[in-house]
Amino acid sequence: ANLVSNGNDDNESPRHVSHVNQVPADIQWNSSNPANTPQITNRVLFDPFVKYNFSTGKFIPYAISEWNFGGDTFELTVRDGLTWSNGDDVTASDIATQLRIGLYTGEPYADFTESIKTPDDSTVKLQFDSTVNEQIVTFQILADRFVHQKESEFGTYLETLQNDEQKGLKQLGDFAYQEPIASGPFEHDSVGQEQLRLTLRDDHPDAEKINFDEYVFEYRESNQQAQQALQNGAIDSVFSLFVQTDILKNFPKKVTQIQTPSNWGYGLYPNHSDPHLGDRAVRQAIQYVINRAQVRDNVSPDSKTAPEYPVGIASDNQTEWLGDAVDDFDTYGVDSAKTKQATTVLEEAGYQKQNGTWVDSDGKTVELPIMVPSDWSDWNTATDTVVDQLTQFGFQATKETRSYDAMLGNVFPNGNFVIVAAGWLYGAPQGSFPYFSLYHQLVKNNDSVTYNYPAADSSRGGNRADVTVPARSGSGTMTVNPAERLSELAGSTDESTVNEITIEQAWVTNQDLPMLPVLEKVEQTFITGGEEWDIPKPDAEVAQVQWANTWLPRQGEMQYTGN
Amino acid sequence: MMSISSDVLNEPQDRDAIIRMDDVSVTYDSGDSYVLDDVSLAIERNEIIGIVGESGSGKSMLASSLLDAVPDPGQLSGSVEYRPVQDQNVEVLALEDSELRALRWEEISMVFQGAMSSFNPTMKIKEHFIETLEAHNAPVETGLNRAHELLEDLYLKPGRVLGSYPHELSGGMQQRALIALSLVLEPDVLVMDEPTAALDLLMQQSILLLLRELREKYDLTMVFITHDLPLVASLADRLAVMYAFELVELGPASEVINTPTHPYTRALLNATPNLNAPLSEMRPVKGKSPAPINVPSGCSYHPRCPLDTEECRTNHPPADPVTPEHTAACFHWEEARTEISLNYAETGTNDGDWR
Amino acid sequence: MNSYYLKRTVRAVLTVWIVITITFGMIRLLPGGPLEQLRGKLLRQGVSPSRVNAMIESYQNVQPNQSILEQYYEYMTALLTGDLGQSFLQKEPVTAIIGDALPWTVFVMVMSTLLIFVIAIGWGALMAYWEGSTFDLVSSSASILFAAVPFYVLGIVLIIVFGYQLELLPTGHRLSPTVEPGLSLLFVLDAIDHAILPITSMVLTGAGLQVLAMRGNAIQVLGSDFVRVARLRGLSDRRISVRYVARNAILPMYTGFLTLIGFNLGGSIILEEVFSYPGIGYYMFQALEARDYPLMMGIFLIITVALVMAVYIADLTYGLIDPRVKSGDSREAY
Amino acid sequence: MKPTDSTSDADTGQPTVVSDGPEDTFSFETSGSTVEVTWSDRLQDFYEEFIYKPGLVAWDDRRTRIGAVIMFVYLLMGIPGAWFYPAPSTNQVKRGLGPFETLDAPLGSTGSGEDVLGMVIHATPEMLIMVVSGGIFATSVAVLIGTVAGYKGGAVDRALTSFSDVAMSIPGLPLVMVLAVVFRPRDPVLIGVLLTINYWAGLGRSIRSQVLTLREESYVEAARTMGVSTPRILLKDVIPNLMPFVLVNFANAARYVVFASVGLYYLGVLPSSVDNWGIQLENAYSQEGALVGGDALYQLIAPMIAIMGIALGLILLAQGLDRVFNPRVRTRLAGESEATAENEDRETNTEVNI
Amino acid sequence: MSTDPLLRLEDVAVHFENEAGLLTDESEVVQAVDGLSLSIEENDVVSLVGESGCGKTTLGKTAIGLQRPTAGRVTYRGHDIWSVRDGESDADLSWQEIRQSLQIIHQDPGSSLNPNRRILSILSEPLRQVNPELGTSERRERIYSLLERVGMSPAQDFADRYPHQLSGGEQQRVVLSRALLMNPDVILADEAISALDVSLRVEMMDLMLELQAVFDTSYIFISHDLSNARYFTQHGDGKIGVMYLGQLAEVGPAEQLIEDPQHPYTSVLRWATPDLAAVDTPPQELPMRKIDVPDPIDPPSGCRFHTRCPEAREHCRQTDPKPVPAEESSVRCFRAQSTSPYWDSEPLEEND
Ligand SMILES: Nc1ncnc2c1ncn2[C@@H]1O[C@H](COP(=O)(O)OP(=O)(O)OP(=O)(O)O)[C@@H](O)[C@H]1O
Ligand SMILES: Nc1ncnc2c1ncn2[C@@H]1O[C@H](COP(=O)(O)OP(=O)(O)OP(=O)(O)O)[C@@H](O)[C@H]1O
Ligand SMILES: [Mg+2]
Ligand SMILES: [Mg+2]
Repeated sequence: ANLVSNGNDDNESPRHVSHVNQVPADIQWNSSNPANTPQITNRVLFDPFVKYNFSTGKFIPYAISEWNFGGDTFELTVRDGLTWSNGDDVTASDIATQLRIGLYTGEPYADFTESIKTPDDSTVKLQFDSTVNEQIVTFQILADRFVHQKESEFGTYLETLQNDEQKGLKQLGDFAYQEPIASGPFEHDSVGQEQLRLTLRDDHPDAEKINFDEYVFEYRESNQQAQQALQNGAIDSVFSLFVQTDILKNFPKKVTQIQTPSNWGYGLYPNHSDPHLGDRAVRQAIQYVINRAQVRDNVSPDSKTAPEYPVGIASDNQTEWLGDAVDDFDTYGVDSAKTKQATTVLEEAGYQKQNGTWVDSDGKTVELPIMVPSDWSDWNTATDTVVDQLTQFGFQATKETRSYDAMLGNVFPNGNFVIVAAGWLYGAPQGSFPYFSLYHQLVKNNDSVTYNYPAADSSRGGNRADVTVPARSGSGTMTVNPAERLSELAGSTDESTVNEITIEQAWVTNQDLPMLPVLEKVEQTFITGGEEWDIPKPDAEVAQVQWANTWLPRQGEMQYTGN
Repeated sequence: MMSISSDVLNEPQDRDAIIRMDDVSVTYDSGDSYVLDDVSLAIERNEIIGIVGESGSGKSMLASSLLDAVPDPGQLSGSVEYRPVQDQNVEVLALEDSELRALRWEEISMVFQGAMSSFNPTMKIKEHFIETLEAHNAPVETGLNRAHELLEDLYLKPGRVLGSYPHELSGGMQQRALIALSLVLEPDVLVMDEPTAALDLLMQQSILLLLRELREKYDLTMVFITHDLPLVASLADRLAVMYAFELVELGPASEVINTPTHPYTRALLNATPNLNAPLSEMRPVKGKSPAPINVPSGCSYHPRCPLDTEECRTNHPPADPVTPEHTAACFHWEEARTEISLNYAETGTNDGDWR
Repeated sequence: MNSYYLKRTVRAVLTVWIVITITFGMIRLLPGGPLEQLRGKLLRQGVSPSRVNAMIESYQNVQPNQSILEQYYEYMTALLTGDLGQSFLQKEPVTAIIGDALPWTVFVMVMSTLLIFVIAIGWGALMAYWEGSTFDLVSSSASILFAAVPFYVLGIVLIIVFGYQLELLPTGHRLSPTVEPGLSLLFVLDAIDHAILPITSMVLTGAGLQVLAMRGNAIQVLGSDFVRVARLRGLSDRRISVRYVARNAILPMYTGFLTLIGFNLGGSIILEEVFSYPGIGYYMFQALEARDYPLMMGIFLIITVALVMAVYIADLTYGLIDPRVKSGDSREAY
Repeated sequence: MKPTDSTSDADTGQPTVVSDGPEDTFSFETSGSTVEVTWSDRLQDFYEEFIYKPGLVAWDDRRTRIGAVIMFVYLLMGIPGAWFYPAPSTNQVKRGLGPFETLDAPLGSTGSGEDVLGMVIHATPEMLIMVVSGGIFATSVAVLIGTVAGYKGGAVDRALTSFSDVAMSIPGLPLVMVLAVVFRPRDPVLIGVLLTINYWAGLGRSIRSQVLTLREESYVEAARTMGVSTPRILLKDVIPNLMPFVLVNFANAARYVVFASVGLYYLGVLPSSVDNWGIQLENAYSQEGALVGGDALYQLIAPMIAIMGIALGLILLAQGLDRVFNPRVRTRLAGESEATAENEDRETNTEVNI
Repeated sequence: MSTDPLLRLEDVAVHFENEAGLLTDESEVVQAVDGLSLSIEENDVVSLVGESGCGKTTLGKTAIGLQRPTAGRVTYRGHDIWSVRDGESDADLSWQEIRQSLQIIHQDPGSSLNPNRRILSILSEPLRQVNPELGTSERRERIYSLLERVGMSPAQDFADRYPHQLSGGEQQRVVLSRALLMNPDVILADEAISALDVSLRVEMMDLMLELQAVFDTSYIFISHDLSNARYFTQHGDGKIGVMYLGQLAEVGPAEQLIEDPQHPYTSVLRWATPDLAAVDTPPQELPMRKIDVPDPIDPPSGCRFHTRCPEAREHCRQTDPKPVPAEESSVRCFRAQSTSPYWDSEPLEEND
């Protein structure tokens, strides 16, 4: 793996070759510039603040060695001995610069952060304008954040931002950071059309845990090419790759698959201003009709799961959060098409079947053109299956494809859809904390979709209205305001309140179905072990992070063993 | 088809033939259609022999046979003898490829129907000369000098013609350039298949005049093929008339013109507009000439002949000597002379005082 | 200046200009402009809408408030100075992206087209020479069969067989990861290694019909009088086949050759996508997906200019290679 | 010289042309027999001219015959086939069946349990419509523009020629992709038209140059001399002579439509809500992993064969179609009396247009 | 009024402008016809003879309104046909009428019949134009009877054929029939018999003359063969015009022109006409100083024939002779004028 088929073999030093799905030369490392930001290479080049472990549900300290939550304050301590690749120490003011820039570029903590201070060289202190839930703060400030905007490089932009926000945003947005100063164990060495070469830094605190000199990212455009490269040993790891069951069978033994929850997956966004999909009965009927297990099996049982309860909580966390209340929730049929229920719901709402097709009380056919990103093959397969299931039931369902970019650009912002395939969870790791996904479903999703759910934020076309659903007790109805309740949760530090609101909003979600969950993705990370690399077992706790191939080296868990 | 193949038309006058054809036939469709039927002919040294016949009567086939160059998939049979000097025989049809290559153009060369298409359109005339000389290992320098001379003889400006592409020359010029090209290797025999058909009369006559001069200058034997009887009449020493893939009459030009014997020849002459003949006496030849697949039995002319008898329908007429040098393949040639009158015979034979 | 050359040149320039204008207008018709695209992207990254709006308004290059005429004027003036604008996608000047990608596309397409014609001429001439033989029959059938395969289908087959199954050749990309451009043997070999499959798929599928065309031409020439006369003149078979048959049979294919190069440049969009070969077609596709107007326009422009130039050159030079035609005659390409 | 007598007609303002002069001395009725032409005669004639004889000619050529048979198979697949054979849907059969395992899915099934053969068959009708509409659009626009430009000459010619010049200079495939994104066409007729949106231009140019020569033909001049109207000359004397070329190019355009549409479906540029072989390819390629694993290869092969088959059919048709309207060939095959003037068959140059 | 001839060409010139070539900048002007006058009467026959490229076809086409003259007038019964065409004439006859009155028969009968149409359809076309009121059956009747009249029977069989199924002679008959069905006043027969076999030419000419009487038409008969022209003209009792480089060298009745040629060029043409009676006479010298025709782009100064004329003198090189009209003829040569500076001029050197 470390030897390149037709490369120069004088390169004796051991190296790890991983996969990148962007043209390396095009990547730039300024995350405030939306063009060509890295998806994986930054995770080796820069150190994460902390790492969320899926199996423990805990944050592991890393570049931030300690953090203290004080209700309306949050204090971070920079890891001792952490340096930049140019030799400078990583200081509190580097971290503060980065967090301050985030105030302007719309990072979520900007909504409640009043000020950011650096009491000393290794401490950063955020002051909030009110109390905030600890989990939320921790996730929003620590998760998925890297030490990557060195003050000496980005300070000037911050200054401009502070003086003239418009100008600053423009300058910052235009700045392409091509030769990054690394904070991680590997530093930028060279880059080309086909590969990015990073070399080990001796002055990184974890450098001695790493016994190979180079971390190389090779560009493979398609899934197939990445699969092949893994298969024939051209690359040693892939951070995330959708591999279908059949192909997985053919992978060599030494290739280890590490599965982590993605807290994200294939669901359907109904357009709530559509006369039919705005009707809860239709949404419920659809949810009843969809046989999620069948969809999962059609797509790939290894890399997808069918969530048990259609609520805004990731499968892994559903039982944990719902507790005993789970019995009240409707599964809508995980592995069957509950057509009887669907028929009942529809007929009660005044729909009827004419010539095998469902029509509303005005005689208008219920049309369900499901829009899906054209080049996401697994979602296409899922949609095909859903369409067939719905068609069999008597809905006039069709599949419509758009390029994902077109969906982002035109379809989502303008609500130009009837029903569209999109992620129904917030995504990892935040998705592990129900607040984020519930908020995503009920109030404000992060795909900036306009879908007119009455409870949604006005920026999504809703008006944060109350929602009335049958009471969980089984009789009567309940009316709540999801937006208010969730912000209550966000500001609450009381665990029972958090639990109560979570169950309540999950119930609302389950009954009103603002989105229709279908599948959940299982992230597939691949690392080659065998004789060359010493790596932990796939289900080892240490590997349950995003992404193992960038984390294990730092932990000394990915060692080069031989030729 | 009746085959009286012993009818070598000019047996009696076989004095010094340079080419002798014996029983030459060309068939297509694996022998089903004869497009040249048992033709025998001796071409004498230094003569100009004119071969005349309607379109499709097999004239071009005869010409191609002389060089064993019948277009595929034609089958050529019989014998063609070439006699470079007296008493030396070369059987053309039996030659090896390389020998044939040497024979063609060096000994017998040919000018085709349609000069326009005989030159490679992407090459200058000069290159045609050079490559021909090189192909025959002839010295290029002297060859080109000869070409210059030939072109001048043909009233052309050598420099301009040689430096031109074919399409830059007029039809008449191309035709003359082609004649020069065919003579550049100093052949003994020049076979010309309708060399002037595409030209107007003035150009045709001019070229004929030049050919006559060339013959004198270079001691050539010429075979001149045309469908236009009057055209060759004054050029040729002897005339051969073809009808339906056979020779029907052969004799000295003046005899064939002044005292034609075969009914077909007579009809043909009567059909030809002539400056001197009285208008009322011009008569078209009745009927149509046969296609190669269904040639009438017996005398192939009998369906159109006013004199046909039972004999004509069943028997193939042999070549009958009219005079020692003049033969006709007809049972009734004597009657023909009286029965079919000629439209110009009576009028003055010397009306040429306008010149 | 010769009036024909002048006229022809003016026409070529005019054509390019009209095409630029048309495409400029047409591309702006696309649903979802680049800013909406960008908005979506920013929003997805969690940037708040108000900030997104602020960012977008200050965004350079395309000012949505500018009238289309002003945009057009600016684009044209920039174009005259060789500036094709900035790509949204890559944050790089379009000229830089094209400059980087074009040589690879040209390499693959010119090589393919050349090979197509070399094969067509040689093979077609042999088939004509042995017209009616088994060789001719088999070759004709094979030509037709190959012509029935779209190049991308053959491309996929080749990728499967030589890339994935036999693992003899790379399945895509311009170069191996370790090889960086430079004037080394390694680079050249590696570039060829990566271009073999794309070129093969173009050549095998493209040659079929050209072979048949050449065969037809050659048969026609073989039957012409001047070839017959050349044989009688005793010219060697080699001279006849080269100077007479080949030369005259190739003539009608000449303009086709040049125009095919231009045409194939347009086809690179599918080929390069199949082979993930980052040439201009590949970037064109990316740009189309992302509504990256400047990049799209730039590549469109390059391909158009290539097409126009190909036809232009064909028109101007045909008269030089075929003496019968004076440039100025109605005999023009297409 | 005879004194003029028709000037008097002119003076009285009577039409002078249809004078009875000739009939006085030569009667047109001399043949005696009266000729009756009935409608059934005309129908019969039409059948003979446009169906029976072209069919005869096409059938006579081996290549065309094979091509016709292939196209007939696709027609069967596209019309009764798609009508009777169950439409593909997920989980209609077991997932991942190999080919020739069961009669329910003779060519196997996809990973989501769709019958591969059903997918192939149900993609056919749309493809046929696309192919025909694209072919008709490209050739008819080309004929219209080419003939008018070539025949009219002058300013009309210059305008139309510049127009097709520009159309030709726009890179076809990229243009089509842009348009496909703009219009997101679903209607197969529209897709066919869109794909050939500038395909006609090159064709129009070659038709124009052919018309330029045809226009100088003596029989066209004769028609002009007779005062025949221009549209009628184009229709009767010019276009029929272009038919061989047009037919061949119809087949070529049709093949281009097959290639381009499948390619664009494969790339996902055209909306994939319909059945298409390109979508099947894409699905087999990226979803079923036909490349790497090899288990799903059959899912790739089935649509590939469908694509190549129809293209092959069209090419073979094109190889011989030029003869269909060649009067020499058709009279020979219809066993009518043979040529007496010249013998050679004029074979039209089958130009290759990809 | 009745003094107007059927067709009259007055000082007609036709110049073709060629686009500039690759190497030359200026466009070239071919003077195909230059300053030429001619008239054609009812039931007339006018033959045009001359070398290839001398402008016979161009003149013919100009006469029947297929070619627009660059200078001069063409009048039909006294009306300028191009004014009528442009709608500038107040004559009470339409362009359509003129168009139908002037017809053409081409040299190559094969190419003047649309290979894709059956004879019946080809012959229906003129009837459609002239007698649009005829029904299908009537049209067929007329066509059949005319076909029989021109010797093609059974007509029904012939009518059902394609042109390639006819022999050259038959094709030419169809072409003639087509022209006649238009009921024209003038038919231009451009080398109408040259492509036919020698044996068929007389037959065709006879047919044409026979039908002239029936259909009441005039012929403009183009040929490069003087003997054919003589046969046709003499039968039709008309005139022969000898053309040289776009000009009429001599016009006159057939007999007179052939028996007593006035212009040296006419003599040359006579020389070129093969003479069966002269087989035994030894060949003559070329009666010209050059074989090739001068380039019509740059015609010689003075008398256009002077570069080849055996009789040319210095005066011919400088001055263009004007046509000298006689009783029925006209000659464009100084030698036809008894008093002319020509007679005092020096003969030309051999190489101009
Ligand atoms: N390749 C061929 N296959 C079959 N028949 C042929 C072929 N070439 C010529 N013929 C036939 O052979 C006969 C004689 O042809 P040939 O060319 O010798 O006639 P010709 O007298 O030269 O006529 P023309 O005056 O038209 O040149 C004709 O009937 C012709 O149809
Ligand atoms: N359309 C045209 N454009 C340019 N030049 C022309 C055109 N038509 C004829 N010419 C030229 O005009 C001159 C006279 O041509 P025309 O066809 O009238 O001659 P012709 O006497 O009929 O010759 P031929 O006997 O060969 O038919 C020739 O030099 C010819 O090249
Ligand atoms: Mg011949
Ligand atoms: Mg002419």
